[in-house]
Amino acid sequence: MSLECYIKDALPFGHEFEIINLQSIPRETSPITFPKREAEDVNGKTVKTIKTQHFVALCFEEKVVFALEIVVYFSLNSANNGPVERLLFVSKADTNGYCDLRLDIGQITKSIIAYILAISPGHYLRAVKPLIRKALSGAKIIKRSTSVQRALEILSNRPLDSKGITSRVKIPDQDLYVSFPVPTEIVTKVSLFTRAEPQYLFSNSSKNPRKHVLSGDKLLKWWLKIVDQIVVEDFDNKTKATLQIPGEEKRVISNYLRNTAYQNWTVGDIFSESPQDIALYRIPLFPDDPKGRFLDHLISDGRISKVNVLTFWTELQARQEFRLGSTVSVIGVSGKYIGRCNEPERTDIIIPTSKKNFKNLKNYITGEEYDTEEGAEEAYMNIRDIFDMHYSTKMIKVIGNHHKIATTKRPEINTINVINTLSVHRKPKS
Amino acid sequence: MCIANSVCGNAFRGLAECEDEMALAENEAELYKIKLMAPVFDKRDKLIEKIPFFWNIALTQHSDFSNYVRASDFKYIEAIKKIVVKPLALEDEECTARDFQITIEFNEIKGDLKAQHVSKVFKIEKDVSKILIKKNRTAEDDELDADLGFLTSEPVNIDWPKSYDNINPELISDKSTPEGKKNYRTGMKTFFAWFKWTGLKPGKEFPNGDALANLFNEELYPYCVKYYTEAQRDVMDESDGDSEDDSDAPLDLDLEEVNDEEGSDSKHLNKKTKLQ
Amino acid sequence: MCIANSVCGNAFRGLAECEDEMALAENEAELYKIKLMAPVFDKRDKLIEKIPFFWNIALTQHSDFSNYVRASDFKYIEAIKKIVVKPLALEDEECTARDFQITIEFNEIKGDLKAQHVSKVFKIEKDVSKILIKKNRTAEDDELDADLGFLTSEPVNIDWPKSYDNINPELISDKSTPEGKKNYRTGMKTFFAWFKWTGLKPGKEFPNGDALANLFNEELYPYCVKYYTEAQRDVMDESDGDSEDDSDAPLDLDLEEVNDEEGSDSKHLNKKTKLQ
Repeated sequence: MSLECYIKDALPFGHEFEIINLQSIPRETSPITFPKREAEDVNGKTVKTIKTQHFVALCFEEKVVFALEIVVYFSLNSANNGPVERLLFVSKADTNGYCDLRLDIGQITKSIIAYILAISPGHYLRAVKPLIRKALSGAKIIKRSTSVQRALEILSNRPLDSKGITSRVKIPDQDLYVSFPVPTEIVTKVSLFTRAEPQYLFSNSSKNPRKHVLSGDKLLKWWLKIVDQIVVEDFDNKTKATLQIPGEEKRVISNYLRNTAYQNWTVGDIFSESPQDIALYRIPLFPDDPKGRFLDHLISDGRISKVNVLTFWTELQARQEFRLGSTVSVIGVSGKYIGRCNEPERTDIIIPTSKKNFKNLKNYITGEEYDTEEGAEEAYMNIRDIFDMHYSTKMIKVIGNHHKIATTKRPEINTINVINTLSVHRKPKS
Repeated sequence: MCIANSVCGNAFRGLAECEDEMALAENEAELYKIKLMAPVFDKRDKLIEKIPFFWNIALTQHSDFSNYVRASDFKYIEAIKKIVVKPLALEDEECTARDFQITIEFNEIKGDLKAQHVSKVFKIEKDVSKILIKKNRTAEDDELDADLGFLTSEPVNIDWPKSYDNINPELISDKSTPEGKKNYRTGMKTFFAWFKWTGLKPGKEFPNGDALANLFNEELYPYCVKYYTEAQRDVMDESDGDSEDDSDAPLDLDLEEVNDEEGSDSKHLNKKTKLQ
Repeated sequence: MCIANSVCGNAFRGLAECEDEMALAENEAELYKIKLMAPVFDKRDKLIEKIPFFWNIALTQHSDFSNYVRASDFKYIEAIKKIVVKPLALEDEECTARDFQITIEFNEIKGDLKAQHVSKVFKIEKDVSKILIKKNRTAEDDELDADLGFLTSEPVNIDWPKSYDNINPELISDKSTPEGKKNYRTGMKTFFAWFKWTGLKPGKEFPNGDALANLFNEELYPYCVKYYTEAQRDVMDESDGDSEDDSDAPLDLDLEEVNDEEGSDSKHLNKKTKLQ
């Protein structure tokens, strides 16, 4: 089932949307939790971690209006045929307020998470870029370590095509990628952090008066509802679902869980079995994760190998970045996924040929400035043109099928875009 | 070692002199390098002309270039036949090592773009009173620009492609309607609008025109062959060391250290990066 | 424009020649600059000696320096009286512009550190067979190092401070006990261990010794006066654009773009690699 099928039931009936569905090449990366020494073999490489980034953006009336970023990790333990874990880390989700139609962002978000949960593990494990690629044989191959002079020498013996590209050497996939057998038993985890922020993905979009920024408390409840639905729909009833609010009393946290549809919500996290576990070996670290700075601090304190999970959350809360904001929470799901399983069509997801290209494409959206509508329009036009020119493809069109949302246009808000300065154009931040 | 204050005072004054002398020496060394490189660049320019789509391939490969222009511009980037960056100091002794001229030659695209070549001169200016739009500028911006200098340029004419007629700022007559405004602003962000950039009207002209000019001068032109060969690699998904982001860096802890060391003040963790 | 392959082939071969010529020209320009700067640096060295705690203040100010040494080393950084970096090419025509010597002079700390001055030579090597410990190195590392060269150095003697007796690698006799191992490893990470760094035993000597040497050569020595004055600013909380550390950026839970997206042109070098 394509993303279109998942998302259309979350979009207002009869309206046309376009979606941008990007994925990075799955690649082996370092473990997200610090490997415990005993659990290691001599090389310390027992656990294989495979990381894949997803980036989905929704466009309406030639504007980018919503985007969601999810990172999928597979942790394969080759030592003792140990457990295989699949972790969906929902890293960023954001709107910019430039959609003239009322959207049910919660349902849209849920449908995208459900779509990614349904992608078959084989899709991620079939061709993985290894951490260290074995040396490629053949002196005539141009690769990163080939000097410019040598590359030119090799190029001088190759024909060029009509766009000036030389005929590349065909390197068999098995020389570039490794594949892992699709495991039969998988523990599926979903993890996300909630904290109210003026903007996550659309820089300066908080300056748009029509953007609705939730308080920390409301944001937590909003996410909790989404995750609650996902657990009910796609996980078996022995699944662990947890909520942690660093530094908050258990009683207060429990209050948030009173109205959930799923019965087994508990206060805590999905990473540790006991609050006495050493945090270092349990709590994963994600891209741009401020917990890294906290671990840094524990290292210079010389306490890194002693701090347990309970102390970790308590002290983390005391850190400035957690204290200043409103409610910050950690939501987790861990259990057996029983939902649908799909092999995505090649036309459904765009997988750029390198991590760099993935980032460049994404940057057309996240690198824009969204203080005015222009940013949302520019992002749309640029992606449309790049898709056309460099990927020979188009965004996927979706017609909404959700009847419940009122589809009335929002009242016009009196002239919001009278600013006549040109916004900074995707200038890379230095 | 100075104990009396006056001794130190003299030392500081001496250091200020040294800084000036170093700046002069740097400029002289730059000029020397410019002269040394010039014949090699000339030779290279001629060879590059023989390689089809060289500039399109090199510019597309650079990870930053696309941040400065619109995606639709790549159609016209493809038509670029030649790019030459020349330091002005090569012909004019009065110029500093930081002034330069960029010449870009376009092939014809039938029915859309005229064959043309356009030269644009960029010079360092220190007189901040020349900046016409002061909005959004702080006194500190002025101080820094007056001290370090800022890039400026004369506007030059370029024939826009036909397909851009609706966003070509010179053809838009209704700059007051929302549609007209929007088109005007879109046009101002294309590569073609850059040729009119002056550096004196921040917010009212092509955005970050100085950074794009510097990109040509410091990276795209000198290292174009490197970018070109990178784009022709057989292995497409290799990361490029430095240009890689840190998010895949290993948890940079010394295993043994973590396990062995008790309460030390060891700081051997990669500080730059967060762990993973 | 070449259509027949042979025309292009010749153009590519010509470009390879240009790359070689550019490398030679760059080296020559570097040598010229080195000679031009030498008298200014000599003059500056003499002035700096007159300013008390100059090096302690400058080194402490640099945002990266402290990542390379242990916090306890700063007691001895304070005792540094003089630092001089000299390009070897000034005295030896055979050397490239990339080879240099660092001389550090320490004041005495009564009962702890001897007054001494130590010189350490750093040279670019391209023969990867000299690297004695190949563990954790890939064939690609070898190819890149053989092409671009890597920094090496002869070990030199330095008298360690008395307070470091328990971690001084040369005084530790029981390298097999956990306690002994730990002390040994701690000692290997102090600034004093850097003087024995060779670049040929990765994982078995002072970590990132090359990066620290380059830091002295490319930043700490040439721009020391800048760091010194920065440290003396009256307004203490101003940020420094580039040199700003990411960790001072607003902190979010994964919310902000931090630098994930624009790693490409970031000048932040990921200095520390894996410690072993």
